[in-house]
Order: sequence, then C-alpha cells, then structure tokens
Amino acid sequence: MTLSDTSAKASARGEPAGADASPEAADTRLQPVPFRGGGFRPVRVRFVGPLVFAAILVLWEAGSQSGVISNLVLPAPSEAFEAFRQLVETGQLWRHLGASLQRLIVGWTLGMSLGVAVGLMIGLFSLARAGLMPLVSALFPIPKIALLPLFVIWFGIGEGSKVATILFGSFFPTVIATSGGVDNVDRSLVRMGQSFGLSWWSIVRKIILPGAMPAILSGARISASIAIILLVAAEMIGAEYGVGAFILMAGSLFATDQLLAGVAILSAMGLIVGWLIGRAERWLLRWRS
Amino acid sequence: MTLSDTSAKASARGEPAGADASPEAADTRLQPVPFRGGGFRPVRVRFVGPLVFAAILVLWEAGSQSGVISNLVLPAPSEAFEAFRQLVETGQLWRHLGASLQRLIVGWTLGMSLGVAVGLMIGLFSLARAGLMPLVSALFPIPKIALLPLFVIWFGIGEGSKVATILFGSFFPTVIATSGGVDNVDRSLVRMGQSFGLSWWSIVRKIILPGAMPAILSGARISASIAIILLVAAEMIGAEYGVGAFILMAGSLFATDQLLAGVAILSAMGLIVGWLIGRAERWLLRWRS
Amino acid sequence: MDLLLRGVSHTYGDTQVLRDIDLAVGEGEIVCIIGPSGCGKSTLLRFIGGLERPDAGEVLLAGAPPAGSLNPLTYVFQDFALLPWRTVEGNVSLVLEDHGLSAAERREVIDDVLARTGLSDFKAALPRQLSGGMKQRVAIARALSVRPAVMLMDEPLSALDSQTRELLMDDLVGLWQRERFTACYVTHNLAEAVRLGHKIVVLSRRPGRIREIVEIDRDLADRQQADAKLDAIQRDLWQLLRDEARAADRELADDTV
Amino acid sequence: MDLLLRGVSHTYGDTQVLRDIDLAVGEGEIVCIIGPSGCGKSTLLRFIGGLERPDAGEVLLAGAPPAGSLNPLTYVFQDFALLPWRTVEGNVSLVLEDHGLSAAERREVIDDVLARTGLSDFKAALPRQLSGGMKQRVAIARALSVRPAVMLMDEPLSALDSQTRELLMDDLVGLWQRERFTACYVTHNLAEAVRLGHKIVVLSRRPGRIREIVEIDRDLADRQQADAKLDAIQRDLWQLLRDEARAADRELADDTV
Amino acid sequence: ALAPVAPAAAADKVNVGALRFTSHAASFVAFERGYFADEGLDVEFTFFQAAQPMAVAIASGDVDFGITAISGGLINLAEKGAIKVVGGALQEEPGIDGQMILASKAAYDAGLTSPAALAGKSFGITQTGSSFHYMVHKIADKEGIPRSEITLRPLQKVGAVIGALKTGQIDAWTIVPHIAKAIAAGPEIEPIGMIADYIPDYQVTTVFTSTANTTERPDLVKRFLTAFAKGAADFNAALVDKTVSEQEAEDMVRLIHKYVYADRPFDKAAPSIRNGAMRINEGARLNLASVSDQLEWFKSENLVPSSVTLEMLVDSSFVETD
Ligand SMILES: Nc1ncnc2c1ncn2[C@@H]1O[C@H](COP(=O)(O)OP(=O)(O)OP(=O)(O)O)[C@@H](O)[C@H]1O
Ligand SMILES: Nc1ncnc2c1ncn2[C@@H]1O[C@H](COP(=O)(O)OP(=O)(O)OP(=O)(O)O)[C@@H](O)[C@H]1O
Ligand SMILES: [Mg+2]
Ligand SMILES: [Mg+2]
Repeated sequence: MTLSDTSAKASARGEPAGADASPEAADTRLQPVPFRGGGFRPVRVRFVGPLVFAAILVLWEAGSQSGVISNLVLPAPSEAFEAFRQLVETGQLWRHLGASLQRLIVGWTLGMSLGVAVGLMIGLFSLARAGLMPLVSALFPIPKIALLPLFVIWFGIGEGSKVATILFGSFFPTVIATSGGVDNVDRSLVRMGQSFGLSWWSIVRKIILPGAMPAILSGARISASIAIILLVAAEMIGAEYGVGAFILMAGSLFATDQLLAGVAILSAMGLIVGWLIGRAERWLLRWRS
Repeated sequence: MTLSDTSAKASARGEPAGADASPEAADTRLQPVPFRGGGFRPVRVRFVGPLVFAAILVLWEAGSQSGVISNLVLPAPSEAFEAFRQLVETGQLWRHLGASLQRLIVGWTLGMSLGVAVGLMIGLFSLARAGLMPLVSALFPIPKIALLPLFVIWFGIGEGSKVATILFGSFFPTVIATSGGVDNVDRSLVRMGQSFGLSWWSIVRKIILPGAMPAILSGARISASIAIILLVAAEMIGAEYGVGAFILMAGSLFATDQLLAGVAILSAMGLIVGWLIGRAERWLLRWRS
Repeated sequence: MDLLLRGVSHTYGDTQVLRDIDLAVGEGEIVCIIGPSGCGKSTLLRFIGGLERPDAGEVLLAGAPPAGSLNPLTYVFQDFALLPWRTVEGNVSLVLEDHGLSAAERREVIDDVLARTGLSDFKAALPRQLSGGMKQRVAIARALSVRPAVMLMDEPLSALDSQTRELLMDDLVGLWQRERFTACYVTHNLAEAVRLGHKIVVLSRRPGRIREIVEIDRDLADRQQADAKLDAIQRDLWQLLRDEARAADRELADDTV
Repeated sequence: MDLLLRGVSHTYGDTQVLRDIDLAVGEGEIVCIIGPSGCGKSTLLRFIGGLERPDAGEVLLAGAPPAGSLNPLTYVFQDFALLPWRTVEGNVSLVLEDHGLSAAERREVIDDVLARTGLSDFKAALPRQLSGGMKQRVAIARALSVRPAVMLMDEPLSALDSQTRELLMDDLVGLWQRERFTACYVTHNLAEAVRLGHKIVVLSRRPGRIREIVEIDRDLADRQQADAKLDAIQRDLWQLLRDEARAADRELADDTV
Repeated sequence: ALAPVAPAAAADKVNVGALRFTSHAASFVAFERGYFADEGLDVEFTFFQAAQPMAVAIASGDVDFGITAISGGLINLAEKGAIKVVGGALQEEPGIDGQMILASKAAYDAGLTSPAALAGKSFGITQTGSSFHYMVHKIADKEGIPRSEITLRPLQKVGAVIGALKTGQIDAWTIVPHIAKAIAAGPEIEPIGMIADYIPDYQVTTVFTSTANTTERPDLVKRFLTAFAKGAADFNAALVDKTVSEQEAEDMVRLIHKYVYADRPFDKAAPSIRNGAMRINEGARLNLASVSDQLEWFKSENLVPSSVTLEMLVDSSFVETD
C-alpha cells in the first residue's frame, strides 16, 4: 500500500484523459462537487426554546389534570401559577425579588471580580498557583449549608452572611474557569507581545484576558447559576424576605404550589442571566468565526 | 569575520560610526540583549502548597490556644483533629467514607458522562442548542435542597435520590463547560477534517473533543467540587452513614469540632480530586506548550 | 477526474472576491493559479474542494475517482491546519484512520510519506516543536498519504528553502508521472508555476477574474533544464502581474489620498 | 545598534539545533540568513530578539537605540502572530498603545503603515477575514509602525505574490536608506537575499552552523537592475545550498533504510 | 430483621423513620427489647437528618411510621390526604424538665430576664411553621405581647440558632432540655423560663403514619403502637420517673447510646442522653386538645389552609385521647 506501487493503475489509464479532457463534451457525467464544509457552527434557531418550554408545561398540566402526575408528586403548573399570582397580588413578590436581587448582584459581582483576579494570578504566577490552587481545591468543596452555623457567627445574620454565601459560591468556579482559560491562551501571542515590549500589564489586559474570555464567560454562566442556587442557602439565615426565604418557607410547610412558584422565579432569573451572558458572548467573542 | 569591516563600510556609507562601530574596542559598552521572553508559563513549585496549609493550621492553632480566635467562632484544629481521631478509632470513618465515596463516584461519573454528551450536542447541533440551552439555564439554578421533598417522592429515600442529587449537580456545569469548549475549537481544523472526508463522528472524536478538552477538564474540576458539596444535601434524605450525614448531625448539635472534622474530610476529597484532575490535565494536555 | 467551474462569483460582506470564473481542468492536468495577494485564490480552492459554496456559479466534477484513492479531492492548506495535539505521525494517521486500513498498512504509508518529505526523524514531534517549513512538509505528507485524484495545493512550498522545494517539486513531478493526478496549484513563485503547470491561470486583483490562461505544452519531465521558452513565459507572466499590481497600486494610492 | 553573537549553541530535547554561531551585525547592516528548513533560523532570531535564551553562548548588543524608536528590537514573525480578536487596525495599534502617543498620532502612524502595505481598505477586518498574504502584510505593517532600530524578519514576504513582494522590498530599501536600521532577514528566496543583504549568512542543515558568510558590496539602491555579479552570487549560493541539501538527503536516506 | 427463623406467618416488614435523638428512644427500646418482634413486626429503621424529609418519605410510602413535632408541613401533607397522626409521643408535663426559654447574655444583661420582656426582642426559630414558631406565639399570647412585636429569625438549623444566640445576634430561643442545659452552662446564654409554664400539656411530638396504613392495615398500626408504648414505658421508668435501679437506668442509657451520639464515647454521651429524657406518653396517648390548639394556631397564621380539620390530621381510633 505504498504510494509507489501504483504503476499498474497508472499504466492501465495510459493515455491522459483523451476526450474526457473536454468537459463540455462530457456534460452528461458532470456532477456538482460534493459539499463537505459547513456544519459545526450552530446557528440561532428562534422559537425552539420557547416551544420546548411551552410543550413541557402543556404536557405537565395535562398530566396533572388527568391524574397521571399525582398532586403529591408534583403540583400542576396552573396551581403554581395561581400561587405566583397571589404573590403578585399581595405585592410580596417585589419585596422578595428586591431583597434577593440585591444580594445576588452584590455577591455575584464581588465573587466574579475576585474570582477573575485570583484566577488570573493562578494562571500567571507559579507561586500563586502552587499556593492557591490547592487552597481552592480544598475550600471549594466545603458546603455552604454545613457552615451556616459558623457563617452566622462570622458574618452575622444580617446581609453580610447572605452576600458572603453568594460571594463564596461564585468565587470558586470563576477562579477555576479563569485559570483554565489563561492556561489555554496561545503562548506565541504572548511572546509577540513581549517582543514588542508591551508592559506586563498590557499583555495581561490585551492578550491574556481576551484570550481567556471564552472560558471566563463559560465560568460566568456557571457561577451565576450557582449564585442563584445559593440564594436559598443564603436566605436560610434570618432572612425575612427573599425568593430563597420564600422557597424555604414553602418547603417547610410542604406548600408545593408555592415552592414551585418560587423555583420558577429562580428559573426565570437563570434564563435571564443566561440570555444576558449569551448576548455578552456574541458581543465579546464576535471575532470568532 | 570581524565587525571592523563593518565600520569601514559604515563610514564608506557616509555614516560617522567612529570607534563605536568596532565592538571589540567598545567591549565595555556591549550588553547582553535584554531577555524579554519567559514568564506566563507557570512551573510547578513544590512544597509551597503543603507549606501554605501547614502555615494556616499553625496560625489557627496558635490563635485558638492564645484565645485570639474564640472557641465559639472556630474550634482549634487540634480539637477537630481529636474529633477526627475518635471517628477513626470508633471505625465510623470508614463507614461514612465508604457510603459517601460510592454515591460520589456513581453520581459524578454519570453526571459527567451525560454532561459531556449533552454539552457536545449543544455545541454541535443548532436545534439542540436552541432547545436545550435555555432548559439548562432554567434548570441549573434550581436549588437541590429546595427540591429535596420532591426528590424523595421521585427517587425514594434509598441511594436513588442521593445519586440523583449529585448527578444533577455535576451534570449542569459540565454541560456548560463542554459546550463552551466546543464553541472555542478552531473551526479551520474542522474544515481540514472535512476536506479529508473524515466521518462526522471522527471529526467529533478526534478534533472537537480534544480541542474542547481543556474546557472539559476545567468543568470537571468544578463539577467534582460541586458533587462533593452536594454530598451534604444528598445525605439529608434518610442517610444513615456518609460524610454529609455526619456533618449534618454535627451541625444540628452545634458540635463544631465534629463539624470541622467532617468538613476537613470533604476538603481532603477535594484536594485529592483536584490533584487527580491536575495529573489528567498534564497528561491529556501535554501537547500545549 | 475533470473539474469544471462555470460563472463562479462570490462576495464576502461588501467585498466582491471572485467574479465570473470559468475554468476547466482536465483529468491529469496541473493548473497553476497565480495572482496578487488577496485576489481570491484560496477562496477559489475552497469552492473547488467543496468546503464552501460560491454565491453564484457552479463547480462541477466529472469522472469516478481511481480505485486506490482514499480521498479524491485533497487539500494542502495555506496555514497547514495541523492538529496541535497530535504528533507528526498522528497528524498523518488522522486522515488514514477512517478508511479501514490495518495498522501495519497505515504505518507503511506514513513511513513512506514522511521519508519523502524528510520528516522521518520527527515522527514523534508535536506541531509546536516544528519549524515553519517542517509544518508545511507535514501538511504535504498528509495530503500525499491519501493518494488524491485531485490535489488542491495552496502555496504548498512557500515556507521551504529553495533546495527542499526543488526536491519536493521533483517528487511531485515523479508522482504525477506515475499517477497522473489532477491538480490546482496556487503559488506566488513563477518558477514553480512554469515548472509544474500544464496551464497557468492568471487572476486579476480583487475581485479576482481570469486575466489570462497560459498553456505550456512541454512535458513536465522535460522541464528540468534551463529552457529559453519557459524563461520567456515566466518573463511574460511577470510583466502581466506587474501591470496588474501597478494598476492596483495606483488605485490604492487614489483611495487613500 | 550593533549585534554580536558569540558561540551560540542550543539543544531542544535531544536535537541540537544550533552549534557555535559567531556573528556580528554592524549598525545599519542588513544580514540575510538562509539555510535549509528546520536548521534553526527562527530559533536564532528568537535568541537575537531576547525571546529565548541559548543553552550556551551570548547575544550582545551595543549602542543606544535612536531617539524615535518605540521598540528597538522588532520582530516580523513567521506565523504572523496576529491577535484574532483585534482588527487589522487594532493589531497595529496594540504595539503603539504603551508608548504614550496621542490617539491622533497613533492613527497617523497606523494609516501610514497600512497604506504602505496596501491594507487601507481592510482596516476594520478581523484576521480570520484576511488572506494569508494580507495577514503577513499586517505583521509587516505592525513591525514598521514602531520604527525599529533592529528588525528581525522571519520570512516576511513568503506568502506574497512576486509583485507585492517587489513593492514591499522597494519600500524596505527606501526605508533603510532613510533610517539605516539594522536587520536580520531570514528568507528562502535567494533573489530577496541578494537584493537586500549586505551580508548573507548561509547556515548548514541542523544542527545549524555557519557554512559561509557572503558579503555584497554593492549599494542597496544600485541593485535594482539586472546585475551579472548579483546573479553570480545567487548562483553560488544556490550551489552551496544544493550541496548541503544533497548531503542531508543522503543522510536521511541512510537513516530511514 | 433479627428473627433467625421466620415465625409461622412471616413477620410484617415495617420501616420506621427516626432521628438520632433521645426523643425517639421509645422506638429504639421497643426494637432492642424485642417488643416489635413480639408483635410480629419486622422493623427496620431509616434514619433522617431532619424531620421534614421523614414526613415526605411517609407520604411517599418509603417509610411507614415516624415521630415528629406537628409542623405546617405535616399538616399540609395531611390535608393532601397523605398522612395521619395516630398517637402521641413527647409531652410537656409539670415537674419534669421540659423545653426551656433561653436568652443571650447580652439581652439578659439588658433586662430580658423573663419572657415577659420579650416585646421588641428577636427570637430564633428554625423555620416558619415549626414548633418554635408556635411556642413563641403562645408565649406572646400569654404575656399579652402582640405577636408582631417579637421579631422572628428563621435560621433553619438548630446549630445555626445556637450560634446566633451565643453571639447575641438573636435575643431568645426555646429548646429541648438536654441542649438547653448544655448550652446554658456556658457564659453566653441564660435560661429565663420554661415552656411548660406557657403551654401546659403541650403535645410536642406525635406518631404518624401514611393514610393508606390507617385505612388498609389498621391492625399493623395498632401493633406498632402497642410495641412503641411498651418501649415508652420502659424509657419513662428508667430515665423520667427513675423508678428502676441505677443499673437498669445505666443499661437503658447504653441501649440508647447505640443510636444516639453513637460516635461519641459513652461517658461523654451519657449526660446528654439523661438530660434529654422527657416523658413519652403512656400508651402513646394523644393530647387532642393540644393538637387542636396547634392546628388552630397554624390556621390563624395562614400557614395552612383554613379548611383543614382535626379529622384530616388525626386518626384517633388507635390510642386514647384527651
Ligand atoms: N519549542 C521547540 N521544542 C522543540 N524543538 C523545537 C522547538 N522549536 C524549534 N524546534 C526544533 O528546532 C529546529 C529548528 O527550528 P527553527 O524553527 O529554528 O527552524 P527554521 O530554520 O526557522 O526552519 P524553517 O525555515 O522551516 O522555518 C527544528 O528541528 C525544530 O524541530
Ligand atoms: N471568511 C472571510 N470573511 C470575509 N472575507 C474573507 C474571508 N475569507 C477571505 N476573505 C477575503 O477574501 C479575499 C480573498 O481571500 P483569499 O484568501 O482567497 O486570497 P488569496 O488569493 O488566497 O490571497 P493570498 O495569496 O494572500 O493567500 C480577501 O480580500 C479576504 O479579505
Ligand atoms: Mg491564500
Ligand atoms: Mg523558521
């Protein structure tokens, strides 16, 4: 099967082409070149997302109405919606949402900023990596709920402990995503920057950071979701208002319709954040094909 | 070949090079080319990690002994260690560890595998992206603890609900990391694969997957930590043994020494997993500079 | 296999890249494509290889690929497109793995093409450990390994020193004499073009149109020695391109005033 | 600025790449480096530019950079090294931003170098939208923009058609006449070497040693016309390289038997 | 699970949900002393970390019997027709150490020396609709303080409440005696009253099972309660009434130690177990009046639908009630 033993075939063909060389004459046998490119580049398909949600809700409601899904297992979406409507009517929704959003925004912004900073340090400095990475590995898996008793003592039962919970929750995944992204930046671009005498800080800002941006944005998706999840854990501690507190109350009363309404609010938050990050990705990463 | 002819030529060019152009004579002014490369490539620094841990423990112990850190705020490491020793002596440790590790391994492996599969689908198919990505955004932020009552009903109180909790926890971040990694694979390599008539599946396995591997491994770090965190939530439901159950018990009794011993076990797990993934990274990504 | 391009035009965003390209490449013919930088040569090659579709016009193919060919239409990419996570050997192996060859057969093919491109010593090297010219040779070796019926080569020798280039050109000529593959060969080196081309297609500056097609009758095997006629053709081509470039330059200068 | 290399040797893993390179590059001198693919030319350039350090030997620099120079030692990379997330303009701007120029000054410099490389129309294009030759011209434009005192050029014109290359070479000569920069110019094109080099350094195949240093007295400005002496030098170089390549080929053949 | 040879008819398999608390000791005693086996019950314990999932597990049929305080969750599950209270367990009783009201040192020093001074103070509870929530309102009612004047701080976990109380972030709390005594021994916390003074005969915890069990296998429920009551009697005699020898009491503590504080050495665990002993109702009798009062309170706070009736919550056909 070497390339040289094709002489047989070559001599079999003998004359080069003959009439075939005139493509006009051989028109009947002409076929378009098979298209092999394309694909592997997801395009935006509209309406599918909303349709999927609608389909799930309709099936679920039908299942509940017909009794296939027992009310004990899962309340019907209509019940959850009713609970939600009450929440709106009593005006409680805004108090809960307001309290939660504030914690979320403060905690997540701080967690992301610190996380990106520490992630950059780990990605850039050998010493920071050796010292901090094991610390991250060791501290990340500590469950926030297990530490609640200590959090109460350290940060009090005011906003401090709530913001701290969300901050820690979004900090660690951001660190990991960022440092992974930094590791993945093409070092030949860094060498280019150095050869032009760019300052260390310029290289970090203009080469490392944009190069790690895809990973950081992926990390932001994850950390934002985790921050929303942690609303519940955060609002375990002495929170009067907040979506998490509302869910906890509903859970402890086994008021599944309210529980579901609360969870739906978290889902909606997740959707909005996901959509925003998607927009940010399209904008910040528009240089990608 | 000396530079003396250069000076001759330089002066011939009409440039007053003078003695300066003869480096042999001007050796005093010769300086090594400033080294601008290097850096931006963390090397492994040994002993720093352990040293950091040792330093923290020593400071903490000293603080506790001297009363700077009140026992209420944080028990001394020695107390936690004492609690840990008892755990070893009574043989409880192995029962707790055994139960937890099993849940962890099964749940995380399943969550990772499914997550990579779904992440690949989202990265590869427009329809999957449009349909599944919003679903991921909506379902990821749902707190597992809020759903515990429903999990009990859906998956029972046996191992099912525990594994499911961990599975869901590690599934979502993996999906996001993987799909982000797929998006970041250089499409010109994919076109190359297509031009050589590689099958779709070959392209996915040999080009997309290795290209997304750095992101997947970052995701694995995150999802493994989350899986460990979720041990506590998982073992809220009818778990007799397990590190999470042990921590919950300690927490509900405010036995901070035991609480801390349990948390230390989780940290150790995180360290080991982090170390393993670090090894995997060095092996799988050895092609990176 | 014959290739036929009919009225191929293409526009990226606002810039028209190709306009009304009509071209026939007969079986066993090597067509060299020359033209100013950015005139659409690589784009044209992508259309021929079926990696992209032109806005207008069609690219047609006639004839069945020969039996032994693993990948009838095969590329040598301008930017090499090597997988950074595979060694030299692995990069070649990649394109052989889908064709049901045994490991031994694969190894034999790989050893052969690496020896021909002078890379046997670097089998186990990763792309980042290669020099620019070595990467280009890996790309050539990879293309050769699938025994293409039509070769689409985008400046395949541009990063090589003149001697290595000479050796590889000889190798290509030898291969062509045995296998009579069809080829589209983009190059900036006129000597290469007159050495290898049965036809030389001169594209105008962007939007690329066919300025001229020069046919060279002389058999490839006979082009080794210095040859006044070939030199004359090369000079003509040079003149043609220079005029084109001058015009472009003037136009640019006008633009930027 | 003068450059002096003393006993530079280097080994990557098991392969010795460079052996005992002694070289002096005087102020205002253009040294062309030629040699077979993979012989260590790019590596040598990295040492000179201070991007890597050789295992043995030293690279010394004498003289102060001229006042106007923003980055005395400046590269044109063989693989272009453009930031994919910056436009053509942004890629040039990148290397100007650290020098306290006003936005207007920067814009002026950018417009100038882009016009000189014929890229004015593509200011806002991203690297992925450029052809190979256009990317290479961006790399050249970027290097020119910082007014280097020493230019380290790694096959800067390899991806360009002969006419564009001609124009850019003329531009380089013009620039040199005005600014008398020092340069190390790696090329595979012997015509380029004899057109631009005051000295031509011929490296042997790997491990790269200096085979020969050819000096060309003729003033750069006078090399435009066909010139028998330059042609003779080019032929000599060709012969030199051919012998080298033959030897390498034989050795390779021995290796692989 | 112990029976080496199956008796004539195979014993009924029964899954009992439990928390590792002294208040669940009656079940442990009944199991260890073979009272369940005597009733032909093959009992297996499933341990939970919190009462709420246990209630859900009973609703879902994973567990047959459980013991927990009456909470909003429990009532809501009952309202859905999933579970029923069938007997009583822990009850407050004058003269026996019951749940204590505690104040933080800071609040105590500032004048919170009796529950009467709770107005304007903050009070720790685990969750909305928990027994703590009920207790604080009953205290407020009795002291004539408007319920809204006491700030409630839901902190989810007993541990978190202890931490908050110790650091003075909440002013007061109530808790079962063994925990109360342990933490009040420290300098940060002062006891200021007893729950028994505010809610006499408070039915703290109850035995409950799935509605399906009460309708389809009433006999099984009966047998379970019989064995449970025997265990309760032994427990009361040994640790509450202390009518048995010290050795027998010690044996009882050792028996319970197998389940409670098992990971601590016996001599450390024993005082906690002894301190935690509160009376478990004789014959699992149920104080319906107290249950009814609790239900009314939940309704008054809109924590459960106002349509819930006592009959929905309790199946009083199995034990004596008063
Ligand atoms: N990072 C590296 N690690 C290992 N080997 C390397 C590395 N960089 C270069 N080499 C080896 O060093 C040798 C010289 O490489 P270099 O890039 O300097 O060659 P070159 O003369 O520029 O060749 P070309 O003309 O093909 O660009 C090659 O054999 C290459 O394999
Ligand atoms: N993906 C793309 N998006 C937008 N414009 C593109 C894209 N690819 C190529 N172009 C434009 O198309 C034109 C032709 O590009 P092409 O790569 O075909 O040139 P070329 O003839 O191969 O040039 P060179 O000799 O420099 O490689 C260029 O002006 C380029 O800017
Ligand atoms: Mg091109
Ligand atoms: Mg090179």
